[in-house]
Amino acid sequence: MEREASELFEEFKELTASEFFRRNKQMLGFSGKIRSLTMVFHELITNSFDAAEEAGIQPEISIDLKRVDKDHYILKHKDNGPGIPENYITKVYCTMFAGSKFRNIQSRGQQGLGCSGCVLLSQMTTGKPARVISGYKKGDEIKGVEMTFKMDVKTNKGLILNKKKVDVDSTGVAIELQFKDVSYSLSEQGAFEYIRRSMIANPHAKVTFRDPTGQLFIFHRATEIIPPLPKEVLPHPKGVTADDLIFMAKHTDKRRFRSLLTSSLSRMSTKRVNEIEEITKIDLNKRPKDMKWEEAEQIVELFAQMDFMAPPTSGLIPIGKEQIEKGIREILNPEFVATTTRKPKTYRGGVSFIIEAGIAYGGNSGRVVGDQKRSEIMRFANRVPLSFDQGSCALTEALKSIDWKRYGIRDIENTPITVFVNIVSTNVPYLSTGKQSVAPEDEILHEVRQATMKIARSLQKYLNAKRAAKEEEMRSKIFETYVPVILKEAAILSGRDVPEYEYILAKVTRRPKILDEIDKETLQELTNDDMVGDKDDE
Amino acid sequence: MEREASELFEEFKELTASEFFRRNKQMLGFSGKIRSLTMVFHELITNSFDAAEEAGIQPEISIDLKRVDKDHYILKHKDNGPGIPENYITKVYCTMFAGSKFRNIQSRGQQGLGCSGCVLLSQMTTGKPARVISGYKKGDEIKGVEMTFKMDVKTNKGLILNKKKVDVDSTGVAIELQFKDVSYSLSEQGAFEYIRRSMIANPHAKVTFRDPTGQLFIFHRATEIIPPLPKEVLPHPKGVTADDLIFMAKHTDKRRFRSLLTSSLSRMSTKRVNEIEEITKIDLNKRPKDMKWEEAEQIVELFAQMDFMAPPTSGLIPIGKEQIEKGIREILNPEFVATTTRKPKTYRGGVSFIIEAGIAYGGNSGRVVGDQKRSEIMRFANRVPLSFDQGSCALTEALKSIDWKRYGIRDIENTPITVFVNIVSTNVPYLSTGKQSVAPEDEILHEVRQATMKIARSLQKYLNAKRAAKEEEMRSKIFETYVPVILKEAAILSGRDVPEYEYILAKVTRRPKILDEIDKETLQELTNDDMVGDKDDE
Amino acid sequence: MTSRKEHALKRRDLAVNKLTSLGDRIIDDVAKQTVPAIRVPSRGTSNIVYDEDRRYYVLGDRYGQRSLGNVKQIKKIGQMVYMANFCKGLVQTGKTATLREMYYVSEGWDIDFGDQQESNIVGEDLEVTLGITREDLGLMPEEDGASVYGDITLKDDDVEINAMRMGKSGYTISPTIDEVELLDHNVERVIAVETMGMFHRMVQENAYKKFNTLIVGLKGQAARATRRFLKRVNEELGLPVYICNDGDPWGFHIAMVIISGSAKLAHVNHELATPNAKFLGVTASDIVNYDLPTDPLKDIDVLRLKELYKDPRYRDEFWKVEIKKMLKIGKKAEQQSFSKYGLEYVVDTYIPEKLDAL
Amino acid sequence: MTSRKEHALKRRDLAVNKLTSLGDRIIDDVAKQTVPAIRVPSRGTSNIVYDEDRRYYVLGDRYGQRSLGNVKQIKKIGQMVYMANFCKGLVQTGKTATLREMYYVSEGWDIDFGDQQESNIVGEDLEVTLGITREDLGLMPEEDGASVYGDITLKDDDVEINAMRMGKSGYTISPTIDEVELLDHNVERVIAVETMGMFHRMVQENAYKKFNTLIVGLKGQAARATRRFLKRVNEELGLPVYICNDGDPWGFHIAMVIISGSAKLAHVNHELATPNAKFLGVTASDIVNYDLPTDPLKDIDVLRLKELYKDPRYRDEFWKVEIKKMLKIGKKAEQQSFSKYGLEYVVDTYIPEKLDAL
Repeated sequence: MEREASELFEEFKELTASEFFRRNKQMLGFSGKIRSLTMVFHELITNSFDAAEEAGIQPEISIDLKRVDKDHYILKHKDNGPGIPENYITKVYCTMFAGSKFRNIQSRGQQGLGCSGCVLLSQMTTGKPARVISGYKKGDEIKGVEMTFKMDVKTNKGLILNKKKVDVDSTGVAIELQFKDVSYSLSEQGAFEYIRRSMIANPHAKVTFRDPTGQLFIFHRATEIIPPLPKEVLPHPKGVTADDLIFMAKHTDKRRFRSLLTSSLSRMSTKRVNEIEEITKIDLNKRPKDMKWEEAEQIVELFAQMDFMAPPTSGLIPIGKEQIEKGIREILNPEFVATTTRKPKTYRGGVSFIIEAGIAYGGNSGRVVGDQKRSEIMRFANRVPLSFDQGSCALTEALKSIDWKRYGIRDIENTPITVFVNIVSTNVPYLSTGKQSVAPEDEILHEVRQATMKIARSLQKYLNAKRAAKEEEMRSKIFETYVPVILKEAAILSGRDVPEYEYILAKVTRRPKILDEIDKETLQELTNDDMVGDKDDE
Repeated sequence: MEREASELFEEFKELTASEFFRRNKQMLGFSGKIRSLTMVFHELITNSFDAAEEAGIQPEISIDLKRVDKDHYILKHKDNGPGIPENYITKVYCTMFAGSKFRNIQSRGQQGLGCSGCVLLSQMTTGKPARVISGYKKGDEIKGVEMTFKMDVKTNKGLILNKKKVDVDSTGVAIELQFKDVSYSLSEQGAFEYIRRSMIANPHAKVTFRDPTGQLFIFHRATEIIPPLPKEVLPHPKGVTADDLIFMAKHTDKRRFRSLLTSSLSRMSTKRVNEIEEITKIDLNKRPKDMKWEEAEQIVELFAQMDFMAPPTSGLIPIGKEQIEKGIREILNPEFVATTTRKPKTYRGGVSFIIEAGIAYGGNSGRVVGDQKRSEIMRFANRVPLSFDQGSCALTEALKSIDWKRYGIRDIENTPITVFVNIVSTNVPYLSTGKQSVAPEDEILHEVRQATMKIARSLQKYLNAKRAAKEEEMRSKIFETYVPVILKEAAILSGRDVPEYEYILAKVTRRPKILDEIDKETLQELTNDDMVGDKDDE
Repeated sequence: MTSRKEHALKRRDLAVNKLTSLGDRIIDDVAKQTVPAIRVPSRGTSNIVYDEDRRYYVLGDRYGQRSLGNVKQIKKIGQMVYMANFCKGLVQTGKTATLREMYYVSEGWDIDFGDQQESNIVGEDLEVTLGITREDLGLMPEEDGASVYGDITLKDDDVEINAMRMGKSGYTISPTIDEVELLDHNVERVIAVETMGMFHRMVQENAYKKFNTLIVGLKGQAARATRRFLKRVNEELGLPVYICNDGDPWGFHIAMVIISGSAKLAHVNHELATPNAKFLGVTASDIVNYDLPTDPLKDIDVLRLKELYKDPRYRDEFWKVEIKKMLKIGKKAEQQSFSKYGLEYVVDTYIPEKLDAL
Repeated sequence: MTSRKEHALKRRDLAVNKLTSLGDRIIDDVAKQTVPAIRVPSRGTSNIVYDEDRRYYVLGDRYGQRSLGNVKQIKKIGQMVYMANFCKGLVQTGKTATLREMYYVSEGWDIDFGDQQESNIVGEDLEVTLGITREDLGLMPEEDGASVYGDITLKDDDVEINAMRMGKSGYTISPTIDEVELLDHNVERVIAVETMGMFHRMVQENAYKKFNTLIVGLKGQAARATRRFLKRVNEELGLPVYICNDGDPWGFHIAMVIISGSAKLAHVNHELATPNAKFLGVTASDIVNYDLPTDPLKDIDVLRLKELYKDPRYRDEFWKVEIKKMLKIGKKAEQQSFSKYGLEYVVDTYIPEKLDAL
C-alpha cells in the first residue's frame, strides 16, 4: 500500500527553538536531579557576573534556596547588575537563541540559552510562572518593574501575566523560580560546591547564600579590583574559514570587499590587502556580495601562508595570578599556594586563549574522602566552574599526564592538594552542548602542562625547604648523640682510653651543610652500588 | 565606569536555529573528520529508509562517494522513496527544526535536524550549493524537479539558485553534496561499517555503494518482507507530565477537557475519566484552556496510582527474530546464530520499548584485530546503527554485566562473536544530542540482559553439543585402548593370567551416556574434595 | 621385641600382599563379569575428622569410586595399577624411589601422568586405598628429616651410629627411618627446636648435657621422617618430647602437627602423630613476661591465629588463652630473640624455667 | 702441616688483631684531631671483576667512605664499631652466633639496626673492611651445608667421624667446617649432585663403591660451608671434584658458583671457589643424546641463559656451545629424568659414560 508524497507531507511542520528544547531538555544540561539544579545556579550566577562586569559594577549576588517538598524548591536569585529594561525582560527569559553575547567576546555564557532554559525547566516541572523585579537606569533615574510571565513555547516568546511599576533602591535583577525534580546536594557536582568554586575564580565578587536548612553562607570579596571589561575582538585571519568570509560578505554594510577585510578581521592592514590582491589577482574593490566561494577559499588558503601578528589579546582578561591566589587563600586557607597566568597562545591557528593555574597545598586543600585527604582538580573556563564530564576534559587529561613524582609528590592521589586550572578564551572549544569539558587541542594540553609544571616546581621547592629545615635540626642532634658513644665503643675495641673529643665533635657539628650534600652524593653512589650488589645474583 | 542597561541591550539580538547550529556544529554530531562523514551517511540513509517505508516501498539506495582531493568528497545519494513535493524541498533541506516526524511515532530520525544539517555542513566547508532531483507522484502522474539551492542561515530558509522540471522514471530523491574536512574510513566508526551494520538491521533494504576507490559493493536484500508501518501512538497516562497536559490543553481544538483526555491519551476510557472526576472533584467539562497547573498535577499524580493497560504496542515494529537472523546470515555468514525479540515493556512508567538481540558465532562474526578474532558489539536504535560513545551506552553496559562464563564462554573478549542489540521505541532515551548512546534506564538494562542471556543459552547448547559429539568419539577410543592394558597390568600384579574380557569391554564401551553424566558428578565431588584436601594446610 | 630387621621384613610382606590383592580384586571382578571398581577413601575436608580418643585426625567413612566403566575414572584406575606394580618391584628388591623418579619412570607406561601433581594424587590414592604408608610402598620423600644431637645410638643397615659423635650438625634423620633400630640411649628427654640457628645455639651451650636431652633441629615444618622419629623415641623409648618453636602461629602449628597430626595426612596419622609431645614455647605469655623483641602480627598471622582458634586440635584452655593473648598484644617473637639478654640466656634461664613450670 | 686446631687458633688471633686495629684507627684519628673515616671496599657490580688468573671473582680497587663527620655515615660507623666489639667477644670465647642472634643482641646497643637487612649489610662491611670471612668473626650462617656419604674420616672437636658410618643420609657439613680436620680417606674422587633425591639414589645404587667416590648432596644452591668443604677436599686432599646437576640454567649456575665463586661474595671467593672442579652434566647435549623427558624453557629460564652467556665465568667454548644448544632446543631436564630408563640407569650407564668422556 504505497502512499504518495503530498499525503505524507501533510504532516510536515516547523518547531520553534523552545519547542525543540522542551522535547530535548537534556541538551541544555538538564539531566539528573543534582545536575539540573547545579545548571540552574550556573546559568543565573554567570549571567549576573557578566551583566555586572559589563556595566562596570562589582558583582554581588544573594541566593536563597527554600525546600518546599522532596525534590521541590523555590529559588530566589538577586544581583546588583545594571538590570534589564522592561521591554527586554521576556526576551531574555523566554526567547531561546536570544542574547547580547553573540559577538567574538570573552564571556561566561555565550549561547543565548541559559536564562530561558531555567524558565523552561521551571515551567515544565511546576507550571509556575517566573517572577522578575528589574531595576535599571534610564538617564539619571532608576526605574523599577515587577513582572510575572510564562514562556509560550509555540511562539518562543514570553507571555506576560502581570506587570507593575515598583520602587527600587538600586539597579539589578531579582528572579524567583520554582523547580521540581531537582535536588540540592553537597557533592562535588552539587550546587554548593559550584558556588564555592565560583568564588575562587571570582574573588572580586560577593555571594550570600542561604541553603535549604536555613544556614547562611557569606563568601566575602578577596579583592576589590573589578576585572577590566573584555573588548570585542575581530576574528584573526588564521581563524576564519571561507564560509566565514562569505557569511561576513553577505551581512556587511561595507561597499567593497577590501574595506570589509580591514574592518572585520584583526591584523589586516591595507598593505596586507594589497598583497592579497596582487597574489590572488582577485579584484578586491568589488562589492562584498559579488565575492565567490572559490575566491574566498583562495584568500583563506593565502591567509594560512602569510605571517600575521598573533591575535590581539585585549579581548582576553585573565583572572590574574594575584587574584587567583587571593581567591584560593580566601576559600581554601592553604599552607602554601602558587599561581601563574601564562601568556596568550592560539589554537587551531587563530583562536587565542590563556591558561591560568594554581596549586594549593595543606589547609582546606584537597577533598575529604572518609577520614583521608585526596587531591582534587578544579576546572574553569572563563572563570566558570566545570562540574561535569571531568573524564573527557582536556584540562584533566593534561594534569593527569604530568609526572608528579618529578616534583617530589609521590602519591598525587592521596596528597592534600587542590589544582586549579582556568582557560580564558573568546571561544573555548567545548566538547558538547553541556559546556562541561574542553576539547583536547594540542596547544591547550601543552599550556596546561607548562603552567602546572611551573607552579609544581614552586611547590616542590616549598616542600623541600620544609624538609630541609627539619633535617638540619636533627643533624646536630645526631652528632651530639652518636660521637660520644662511638668513641667509647672504639676505645673498648682498641683496649685504650677514650680520647679528648670536644674538638672533633665541634668540627663535625659545625660542618657547613654544603659538605654534607657532597658526601651525600658519594654515599648515594656507594649505597646504590651496595644495592646493586645485593640484588646481583650469585 | 558604569554603563546603563539600555546601552548594553543595544547589542541584544536573536539568532535563527541555522545560525545557532552554524556556530555549534558539533551539537549535530559533526566533530572529527571520520565521524562527520559517518553522520552524513547516517542522516541520508535513515531518511531514505523512513521515507520509503512510510510510503510502503521496499527501500533501495545507491550511494556514490568520490574523492576530489584530500578530505574533500562528492557524495551522490539516491533513493526510491516517494520523493519530496517541489514546494517542500527547501524546507526539508534548509530549515532546521522542520520535519514530518515530530509525532509520537517510531522512526529512525526524529529531530528535524538531519538533512538540513548535512546541507549546512556541505555549505560551511565548501560553499557549494546542494543539488536535488525529486520525483514524486501527483495523482497518477510522476513529476520531476531538479533544484540547486543554498541555505540562508540568517532566515533559516532555502535560497533557490536554479530550478527546472525534469523527466523521471520513478519516484525518489537524488541529492548531491560536496564536503571538505571529512574523511572516509574503514574503521569501526567509519562510513563503510555504518552501511554494513545498517544492512544487518534492515535486511529488507538493498544498498549499492561505490567507494572512493571505485569498488562497487552490492548489499542484497535478505528478505522481501517490508516491515509494517509503525502507527502513531497516543501518549500513555503514566508517561505524561503536568506540563504535557497543560501543553496539550493549550494547543487542542477540543472543547472540553474530558474529550481532550480521551482523544489525546491512550488507554483513557470515559469510565476512567469519570473516576478521575470523582476522585479529584475537578470539573472535567471545563474548557481545556481553563485547566490550572495544580489540577493538571493532581490528575498526573492520580494517573500514577491508577492501573492502566500497558501502552498499545502497535506503534512498535521490531525487526523480528527471523529477519534479524536473515540479516546476520547475509552479512556475517556465521557458523551459528540465535536471535530473539522480546515482548514490549515500558520504562519511566509509560514509554514502551522492545529489545531485540542476536548472537552470531564463527564465520565472519567478531572483528579482526591483528591476526586474532575479538568479540564485537553492534548497537542499534530503531534499526539505526549506533557508532559512537559505546562506553557510556546502556546497551554496552548491560552486555558487559553478563557473566559470560555461565554460558560456557570463558574469554568473551577473544571469542569470534558478534552480539547484536536493537532497541525499538517511539522515544529512545538518548544520552546526548549525537543520539549515539542510550540512557541506563533500569528496565532497558534488564531487558537487554534477559534477551541476551536467553540466546546465550542457545549458543551454549550449540557449543556443548559440538563438544559432546567430539567427546563421544573419544570415549569409545579410550575404553578400547585402556581396558586391555589395565587388565594385563592387573594380571601381572596379581600374578595370574589375563582373563577373558570381551564381555566387560563391550559392556563399558556401550554404556549409555546418561550414566557417565552421573558418574561425572560423583567424580566431580570427589575431585573437589581432593582439591580442598590438597589446599588444606597441615 | 622383634628386631628392627625382622619388623621391616614383616612390613614388606604386608605391603606386597596388599599390592597383590589390588590386582586380585580386578581380575576377580572381570572373571565374574562385573565391571571392576575400586573404592578409594575420600580425603576431602568433609571426610577428615578429629578423633578425640586417639588425639589426632583420622579419615571418616566416605569413599569415592574408580570404575573401569567410567571414561574419566578409567585412566586413574590404570595409573593406580601401573603404580602398584612399580611399588611391588621396589618392595620386593628392597629399593626406594622418589615420587619424581616414579613420575619419570611412568613415561614408559601405556597410561602415563599429565604432570607430577597427577602422579602425587594417585600415589595418595594408593596409600589410602591399601591402608599403608608411602614409605612402606618404597616411595620416599626427597627431603631429609631433622638433625639430631645427643647421646642416642641407632643401627642402620648394620652400622651403629651415635648422634653425639657425628660432628656439630649431628645425625640427619633419613626418609628410611622406619628401618633404623633404636639401639640404646642415655638421655631423659627430647627437645625439638624450630630452626637450625637455635639447634646450633643449644649444641654450643651444651644443652644436651645440662638437660640430659636429645636436641632435634626441625628445620621448619617437620618432615614425615622427623615425625616418625619423634613418635618412635616417645613410644618405643618412653622419652618425653618437648617442642620449642617461634612464638607465632606458624611455630604453634609446627608443634601441633607433630603432636596431633595433620589434616592432609589423616590416613597415616596413626604412624606419625605423637599425642604425648608437649609444647614448651615461645608463648604469648613468654613474650610479655620476658619482654621479648617482637614484630607486629601481619594480616596473614592474624588470619592464621583465628583459624587455629577454631581448630579442634587447639581445644585446650592453654591454647585458647595463648592465642587470644597473642591476638590481643598483636605481636610475635622468634626463639632467637632471647639473644637480647645474651646468647646463653635461652639455655641458662629460659628453658629451665619453662621445664620447671610444666 | 700444622694441625687443624693450631690452624684455627692462628686464625682467631688474626681476627682479634684485625678487629682491635679498627678501634685503633679511630682513636688515633681523634688523637690527631682528624675526623675519623673508614675506607670500605665497594661491593657494587662495577667493582667486582673476574680474575682470569685465579679463575674467580675478586673485588677491585674502589672504596667508599664511612666518616664520623657525615650525618648519614656516622650511624654506619657506629654500628660497625659495636659489631666489631661483639665479634671480638665471640672470637675470644670461641663461640659463634647467627646474624639473627646478633641482630637481637644489638637491641641493647646505643646505636641499633633498623632491620635485619641493615645489620647484614654492616656485617658484610666489616668482613670486607678487615679482609676476613664472617665465619672467622664468629658469625655463622643458619643453614647447614650439604650431606656427604663415603669413606672419609673427619675430626671435629676430638670426635672422629666416618661419613660412611652415619646412616643413609650421611654426614652433614656444619657451618664451622673450617675447624674440622680432614683426617683420612679412601676415595678417588668427589661427585656432588644437586638434589637429595639423586643423593639417595646414588647411595642406594652403591655409587660410592662403584666409583670409589664421596657423594655430596648439595640441596640446591651450595651453602658457604659446602663450598669451603669442596675447596678443602680438592686442595688439601687433592681429590678431583665433579658436579652433576639438573640440565637447566639454575643447575649450571649452582655448579659455576662452586667452581668460580659468586659475584656477591667476591671479597671471600679466595676461601670459597674451587676452580679445579668440573661440571659433569646434565648438558643440553645429554638431553638430546639420551632423549630425556623435558620441560619447555620458561621465559625466565631463557632470560637467565642469556645472562649466563654474557658472564665471563662461562667464557669456555664448552659453555658457549651448551648454552646456545639449550636455547635452540628450548628444553631443560632434571637429573632424575634418567629414571625413564630405570632407576639404576643414571649410576650404571650415564655417570660412567660421562666420566669416561672427560
